[in-house]
Amino acid sequence: MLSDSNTPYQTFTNAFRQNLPENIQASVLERAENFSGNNQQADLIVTLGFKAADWVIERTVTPVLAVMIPSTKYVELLGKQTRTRQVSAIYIDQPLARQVDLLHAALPESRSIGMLYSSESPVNLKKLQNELARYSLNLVAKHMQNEESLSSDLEDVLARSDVLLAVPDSKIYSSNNIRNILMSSYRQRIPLVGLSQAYVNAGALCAIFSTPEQFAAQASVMTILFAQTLHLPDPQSPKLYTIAVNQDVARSLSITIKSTELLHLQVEKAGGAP
Amino acid sequence: MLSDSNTPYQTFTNAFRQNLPENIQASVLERAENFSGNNQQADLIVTLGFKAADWVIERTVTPVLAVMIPSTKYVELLGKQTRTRQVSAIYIDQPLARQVDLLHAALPESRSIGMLYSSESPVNLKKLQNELARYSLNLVAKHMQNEESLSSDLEDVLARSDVLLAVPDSKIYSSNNIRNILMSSYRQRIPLVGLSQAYVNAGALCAIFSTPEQFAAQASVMTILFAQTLHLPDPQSPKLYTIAVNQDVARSLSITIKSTELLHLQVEKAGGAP
Amino acid sequence: MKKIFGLSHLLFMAVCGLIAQCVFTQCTWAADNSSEQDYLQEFPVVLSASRLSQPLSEAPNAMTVIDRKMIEASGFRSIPDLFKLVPGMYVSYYSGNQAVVSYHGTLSQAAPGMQVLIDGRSVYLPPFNIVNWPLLPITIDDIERIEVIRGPAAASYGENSVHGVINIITRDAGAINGGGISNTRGNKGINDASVHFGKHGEALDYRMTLAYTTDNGYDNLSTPPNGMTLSQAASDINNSYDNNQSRLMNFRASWHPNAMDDFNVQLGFNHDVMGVGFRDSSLDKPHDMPVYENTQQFEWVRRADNTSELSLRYYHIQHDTNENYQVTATGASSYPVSDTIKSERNEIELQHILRTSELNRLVYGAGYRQDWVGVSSFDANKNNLPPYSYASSFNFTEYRVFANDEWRVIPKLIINAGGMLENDVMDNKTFSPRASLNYHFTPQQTIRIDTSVAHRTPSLGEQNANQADLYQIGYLYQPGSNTTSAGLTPEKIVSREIGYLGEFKEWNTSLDLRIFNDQMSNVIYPTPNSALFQNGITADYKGIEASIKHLFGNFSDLIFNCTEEWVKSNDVSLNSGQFSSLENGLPKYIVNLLYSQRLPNDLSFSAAYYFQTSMLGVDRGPEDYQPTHRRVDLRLAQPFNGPNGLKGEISGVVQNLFQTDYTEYVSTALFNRRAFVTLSFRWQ
Amino acid sequence: MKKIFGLSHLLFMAVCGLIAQCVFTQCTWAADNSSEQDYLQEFPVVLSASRLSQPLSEAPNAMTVIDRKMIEASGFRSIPDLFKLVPGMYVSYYSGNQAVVSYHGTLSQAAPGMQVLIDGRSVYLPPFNIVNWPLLPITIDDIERIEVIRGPAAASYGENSVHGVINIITRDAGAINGGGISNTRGNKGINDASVHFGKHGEALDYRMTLAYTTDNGYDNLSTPPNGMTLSQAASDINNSYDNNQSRLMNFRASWHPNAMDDFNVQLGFNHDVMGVGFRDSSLDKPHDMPVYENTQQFEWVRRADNTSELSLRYYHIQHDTNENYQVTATGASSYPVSDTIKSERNEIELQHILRTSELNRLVYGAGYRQDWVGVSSFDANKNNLPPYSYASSFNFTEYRVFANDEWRVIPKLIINAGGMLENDVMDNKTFSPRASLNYHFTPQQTIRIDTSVAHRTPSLGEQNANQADLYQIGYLYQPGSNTTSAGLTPEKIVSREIGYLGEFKEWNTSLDLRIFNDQMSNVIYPTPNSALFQNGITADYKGIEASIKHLFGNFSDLIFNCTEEWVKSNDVSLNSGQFSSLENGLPKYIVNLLYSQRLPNDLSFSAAYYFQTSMLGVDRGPEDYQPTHRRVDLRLAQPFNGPNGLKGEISGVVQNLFQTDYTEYVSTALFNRRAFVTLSFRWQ
Repeated sequence: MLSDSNTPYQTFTNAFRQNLPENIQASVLERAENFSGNNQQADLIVTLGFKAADWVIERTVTPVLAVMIPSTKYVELLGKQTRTRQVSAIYIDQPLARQVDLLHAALPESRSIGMLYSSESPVNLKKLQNELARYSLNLVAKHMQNEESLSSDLEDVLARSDVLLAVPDSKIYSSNNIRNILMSSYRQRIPLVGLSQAYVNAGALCAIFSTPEQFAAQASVMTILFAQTLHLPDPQSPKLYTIAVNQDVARSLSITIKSTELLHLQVEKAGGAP
Repeated sequence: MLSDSNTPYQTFTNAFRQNLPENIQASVLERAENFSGNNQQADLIVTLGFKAADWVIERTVTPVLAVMIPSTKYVELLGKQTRTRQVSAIYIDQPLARQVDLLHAALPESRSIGMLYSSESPVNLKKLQNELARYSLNLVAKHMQNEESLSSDLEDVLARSDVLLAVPDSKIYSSNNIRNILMSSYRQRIPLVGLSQAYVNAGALCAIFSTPEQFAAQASVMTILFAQTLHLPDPQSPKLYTIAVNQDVARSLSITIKSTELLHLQVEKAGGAP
Repeated sequence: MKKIFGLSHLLFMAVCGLIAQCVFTQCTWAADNSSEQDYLQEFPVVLSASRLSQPLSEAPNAMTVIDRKMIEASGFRSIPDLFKLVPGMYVSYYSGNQAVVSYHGTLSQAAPGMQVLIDGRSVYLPPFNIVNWPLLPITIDDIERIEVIRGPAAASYGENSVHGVINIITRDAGAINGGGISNTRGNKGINDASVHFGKHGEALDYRMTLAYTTDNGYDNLSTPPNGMTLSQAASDINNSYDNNQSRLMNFRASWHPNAMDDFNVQLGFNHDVMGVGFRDSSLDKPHDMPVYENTQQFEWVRRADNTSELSLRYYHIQHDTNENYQVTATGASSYPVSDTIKSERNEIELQHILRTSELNRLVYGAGYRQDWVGVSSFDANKNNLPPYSYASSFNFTEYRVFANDEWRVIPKLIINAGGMLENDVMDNKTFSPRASLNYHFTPQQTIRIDTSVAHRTPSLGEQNANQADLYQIGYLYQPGSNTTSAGLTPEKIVSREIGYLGEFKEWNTSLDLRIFNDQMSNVIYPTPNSALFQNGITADYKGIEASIKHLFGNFSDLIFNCTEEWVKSNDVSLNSGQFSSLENGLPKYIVNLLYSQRLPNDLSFSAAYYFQTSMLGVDRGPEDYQPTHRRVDLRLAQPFNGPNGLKGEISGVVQNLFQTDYTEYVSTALFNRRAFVTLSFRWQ
Repeated sequence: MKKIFGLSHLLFMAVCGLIAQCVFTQCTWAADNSSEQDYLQEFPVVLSASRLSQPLSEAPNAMTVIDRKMIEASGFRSIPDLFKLVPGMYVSYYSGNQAVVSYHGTLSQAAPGMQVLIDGRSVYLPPFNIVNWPLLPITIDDIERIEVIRGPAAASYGENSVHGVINIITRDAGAINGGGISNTRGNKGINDASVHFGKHGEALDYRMTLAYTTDNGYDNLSTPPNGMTLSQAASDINNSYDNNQSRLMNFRASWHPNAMDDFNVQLGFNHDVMGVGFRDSSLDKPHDMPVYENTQQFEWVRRADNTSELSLRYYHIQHDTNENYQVTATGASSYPVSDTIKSERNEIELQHILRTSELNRLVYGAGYRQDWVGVSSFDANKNNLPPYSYASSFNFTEYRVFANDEWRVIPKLIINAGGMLENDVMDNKTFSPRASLNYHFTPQQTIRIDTSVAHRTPSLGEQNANQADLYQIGYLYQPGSNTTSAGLTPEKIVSREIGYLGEFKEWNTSLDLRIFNDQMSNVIYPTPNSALFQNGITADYKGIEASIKHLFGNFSDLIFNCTEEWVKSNDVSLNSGQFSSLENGLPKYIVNLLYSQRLPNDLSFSAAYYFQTSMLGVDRGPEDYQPTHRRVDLRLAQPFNGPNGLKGEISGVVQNLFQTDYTEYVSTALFNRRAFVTLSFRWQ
């Protein structure tokens, strides 16, 4: 039971500590607000999430490894530092190409990829279109003006698409809206491709994402590397990832979906990772 | 419940069929004995396990993909064919290097790797020694003369090793012997590194292996490739693999083991795969 | 071990202030709007087991789904008509406001063999165990989807699902965000208006419909029916008055305060005024019969991850019918009578859907129901009129437990096994089991074999009524309190079927084929020349049904259903020719076809064709013979953008385009061509 | 969709004849010896929850594990001595064959506060609720491991674990494949011989031990003890006769017909001849007291995957003691008496270990126990001697339910909560709860906080005995049937502790530190100048214990334990100076140290040092004062290869190397230097 109520942060922290060799002494500061640059003797600061990274980067010259931050926010983060120091990151988002590889592997007969986005969505339509073009897929993107127009915008997208691709925008994909989005798309028999296990549990057909344990593994590798060389590697996308499928939804939509293992192999082979 | 009593063969068959596109027509012959080369119109025969491969290879000129056969048996298989045709395989065994990578990743402080083998064990000691040398590990290998000497041979190995590495030899690692092997090694506080989930469930510390679903994914990729090109790729080791850890055993032996994700990443990075 | 690392101290830091708060409490992540939350947020389980429709190839029964697209394409105004789109369904009308919806032809105009559920609420009601279609407090536009089970399914849907189950699922509380208004005008007095609006909020969704529908019912015969002279017709055939006017309201709200719990409320009200009586009758002259129905339903659903779904449902339905008419005492002059029927139902049901493993799903539950019926007649002086009323009110209780297990033995083999144990209103204990096997011999080809048993409890009318009166539902039911059919036991059906479902993707076609054999026994029938009912008829139904769906490109599709059915029964020997026969009461062939096409500029066109071979209702005489009939309906709809961002649509429907004026269940119900136009607007 | 593949037909084939057979049945794969089976075979769960020892840092109690390596290094011949290796344990001897093993110093020579289990079988037996160590049907070499819980643990180990639990785990049935023979010779009459052999087969493992041990017990005093003149000593101090000779056998078999089930049988038998009586007594002259113990234990364990382990255990223990001695009636001459005590125990226990999630483990169960005691005395004419016997035999039953939940809240925080509900032999209902919290603030550093409650039921002796006789266990217990201490209630302990466990890998050192406060209340004591017992003593124990393990390279290691403890009690005011006091009965410091070294040529050397400050047993007079004592033991062992592939070992042990001739619990038990040599061979 607890594993469900465990927060991803805790899971990360636990896995990360489990992974570190004993001679690396690690302190955990649970509230970034408690951090002030002066009293810390750390050789490396690992931050989890954007807020912690954002807080720390302005207050210290210690090297920082920012884990689980959106790739689109990394440059913003770099811009905030007043003095230069080593900074690196592990992005929370899967590379676009990898997401498109999954789309194609999971739903090879889909032609039109629907997407609803808002002005806050961290999505590069041009880049997405290029990735989709690899498989001759076309993008049906709709800009959601405001929350009130969600239903009509969604219906518009669904009417023209074979599949709906979620974007990391909790203005659209909030736990309040997810009910309506999933019910509407299900009504139209259009599957949703989500961004996490939570999406799949809620009713998305499938998702590609990295678990906190996977982020922790990558962060530990980078930390150990830093401990040996005192150099941080370049910011990276998640190296390990998980594919989840909701078989109940697949069956109900009469979609024959491949095993997660084959999807994994196909995504791996497509090599969408940068 | 059933998933447990499901045989690996069934699991493979189901996953394999799920993975094939609709335009590949697949028949399943559940008993290889029912196969005779004449009455089959197949373009490709996929066999599961050594017996099926062995039976078929002598009776047909259709290309054969032999899945889940030990790599040491592949040459034997090729030697049996009377007429040449395309043959390829997916080996059931993990590459030695990958196993050694796991050993090192999971138990970095181990120096002496114990191994009990019999004259039937498909193990190349020289090659294993070379792989172990990459991490300056030394091999404590003991040849078990007969089943009666198992206990004393095992005690001898355990006395000189930090970890016991299982070999795929059901003469030694039978369900009758596993009780004594695990109890003895546990008594000496020496962890066993196994070859499958079953080992880990029984009490091995960890194992690296491929699941039937993972074999099925790889077999489907090869089949689809064959359908497109009519050429079979070269025989391959498993591409996807799973690492399992028995946390209860780790705790009881006071071994701090890394997360399976980090082990995966480290094994991947070590690149032990051929 | 040597210290080989240069790192002496590592500081690890999590996002501000979250971990500490959340170690022991569950917490949502949405509160923090830092951007990784877009990936880490938790969601409720939306498409849970009860919300996901089972694909036909995995259902343990033959099933037809009528979705919104079909509903719209059909052009139908009234709910019973929709079942014309189901293979093998007989849909007819006793009068414009009294539909007969049955499977396996007719048993009586009450069509007692179908269980009808609206969102799990049974509207198959005492005292006569019929569904009073015009009284349902929903409009055709409130329906999201209808699942019709062809065959008994007591294990899943409870009692009285002898011939089949109609499972009406109304639109979700969150389905509408905004509003709409619609008006339909046509000939035959057709005038429908409706307003609907709804809103989905953070934790509360609701929607509401207010509607008014009216029509003048069926046309009246002007020429004598089959084999009658004009003079015979003049004395025997009454021209019925069957206007209908209904004012209904429904409200549905869903409150989901957290990710796990859903509280649903449904309220419904219908004030229906049915036209009853006959134009050429001196006693039962055309008059209005007002009926009030109100219903309340409360439901709590708890979805814990994807493995468990617990629901508790309570509902209450109340019917009040009042009728004033003239009656003639033997040899005396007529005097006015005021009849009242009140009936109420309370039911509570608990159901648990549990995924016990990746491969096994168990549904089990229990239900308790209480029905109350009170009927009374008064004369003008408010004196009770005992011969026409029950002696007192009746209170029945029943309860049941049920379970069904779906076991996916291997991915291509699904076994369902289950049953319902029922203690019915008459204290009969019946067990209705079901077992089925679905085998996907390829992912697109499925064979289904299933067998099931179901029971139907005798209705109050059958137990305590004078059958001579019972069949006159032209006016208010008049069960006689002085007659009791003792010793009635439940009817039983044993059903066996083999189904085939194929998807032929290359041809964009799917095929649903079914051969069945349903053996009914212990069927209740009116004892000839007596006021009583008794068990005794056995009937052996065999048939074949096919349903084909075909897509022509992206813009048009076709649904084609056809049925051939036979019955063998001992009924003729038992009823002494007093009535028609089961064999005559069954149309041998039923064919229907629905074609839809999307034309340029979003114009949509659809055409439907309904065909049914000749028959005669079991409880009807030769004057009500229904010859083979054919009917073609057309619909054309054009959406447009209205003022102020309104979305408009105008549509026109012609029913029975070729004016094949056919008669329905009784020959006084004549259906000729009618047409209507609908203008609707919706906003957000 | 276009057909883009060139493949028209694929034939897929599985290994011969396996799939078809196994669709609906479980089948093993071992039958097929094709080589991929090496990877696919199924195994039973071997290292299941009950077989895995809990790491100290996760245990809910302070725990010391004595493993085989320590047992061997200690050089001890008898089991009670082993507890000298546990921090805070007081191990002493009333005579060579009557050990006192207690924690928190002494309460009486019966040391009633410890629960002692052998493979789950309680050997803490009525009528006096003591453990008769020489009677246990096992040798020190049969022991695989001993887990000593320091503190109450009723939630896990059942009743009477007031001060702690000694959990002896004997070697598994499959631990020996082959045989061995061993002989030990030394001074003080030491002569031990044993044979053991075993075999592990496909489905059946067994092992057996036959042993004979004998020694002449402790030395006798030749000089007057503490503060006594020689003449006082001559009249008050008796020199005891404490030879011991035991012939024992044990057999253990495990039958595991399939991967899930284990059936275990243990049989034990001991014919022990204890020397009792005193050399300088004219009445109770030295004589032999024969005791027969036999025990049978049956156990069924079902391990279903890694999540569930169900065990059902039944055992039976029987004791028969016979003694003939002289007794003097008041003012008369002595006459011979024959005393008999028979006692029997039957117990059945069901336990289920269930991993409810990856993070939570629940252990729960229930037990039922029946004890029977019969005591009788006869004179030479076989007449009953009522004053010295119970009036009749006693039959007691008790039952209990218990549960403990281990919840890994997060990987570094483990919470244990549990309790036992017991209905004891006196029909007292007690609840003994426990809660603990283990926090790994790093993987190597753990803080444990725990609190628990336990109860001790008054023994039959305390209820129905004359305390004046009771304490003379120099010869057979003589409870008086004419005295009953009414209204006794269970003793209670409330224990609180804070523990710290640290692993300092850089220094190859681990530290186990503990501060505790155990509050005993309701403690039973002999009413001064009366034959009765009563509740009333309270005692507050506080202490600190440290246990350090250090490795010097790969070849030598050191274990160092030390304890300091205080007690405050009202006992002195209650016992009116009739006895010593709890404070005097507690050695303030106990230190012990075990150093082992592996020398070249597999020669192994070990040295032990035991230190204990002065004390005086609670129920002893000043003549039994134990001064601070120190003892050093040495062991040297050399394995060699014998003829015919035999593996041999010769070892020598010197106990009390420096001849610090100290006295034990009573001053007549004098321990001086002794030495013995063991030669053993084993084969396979």
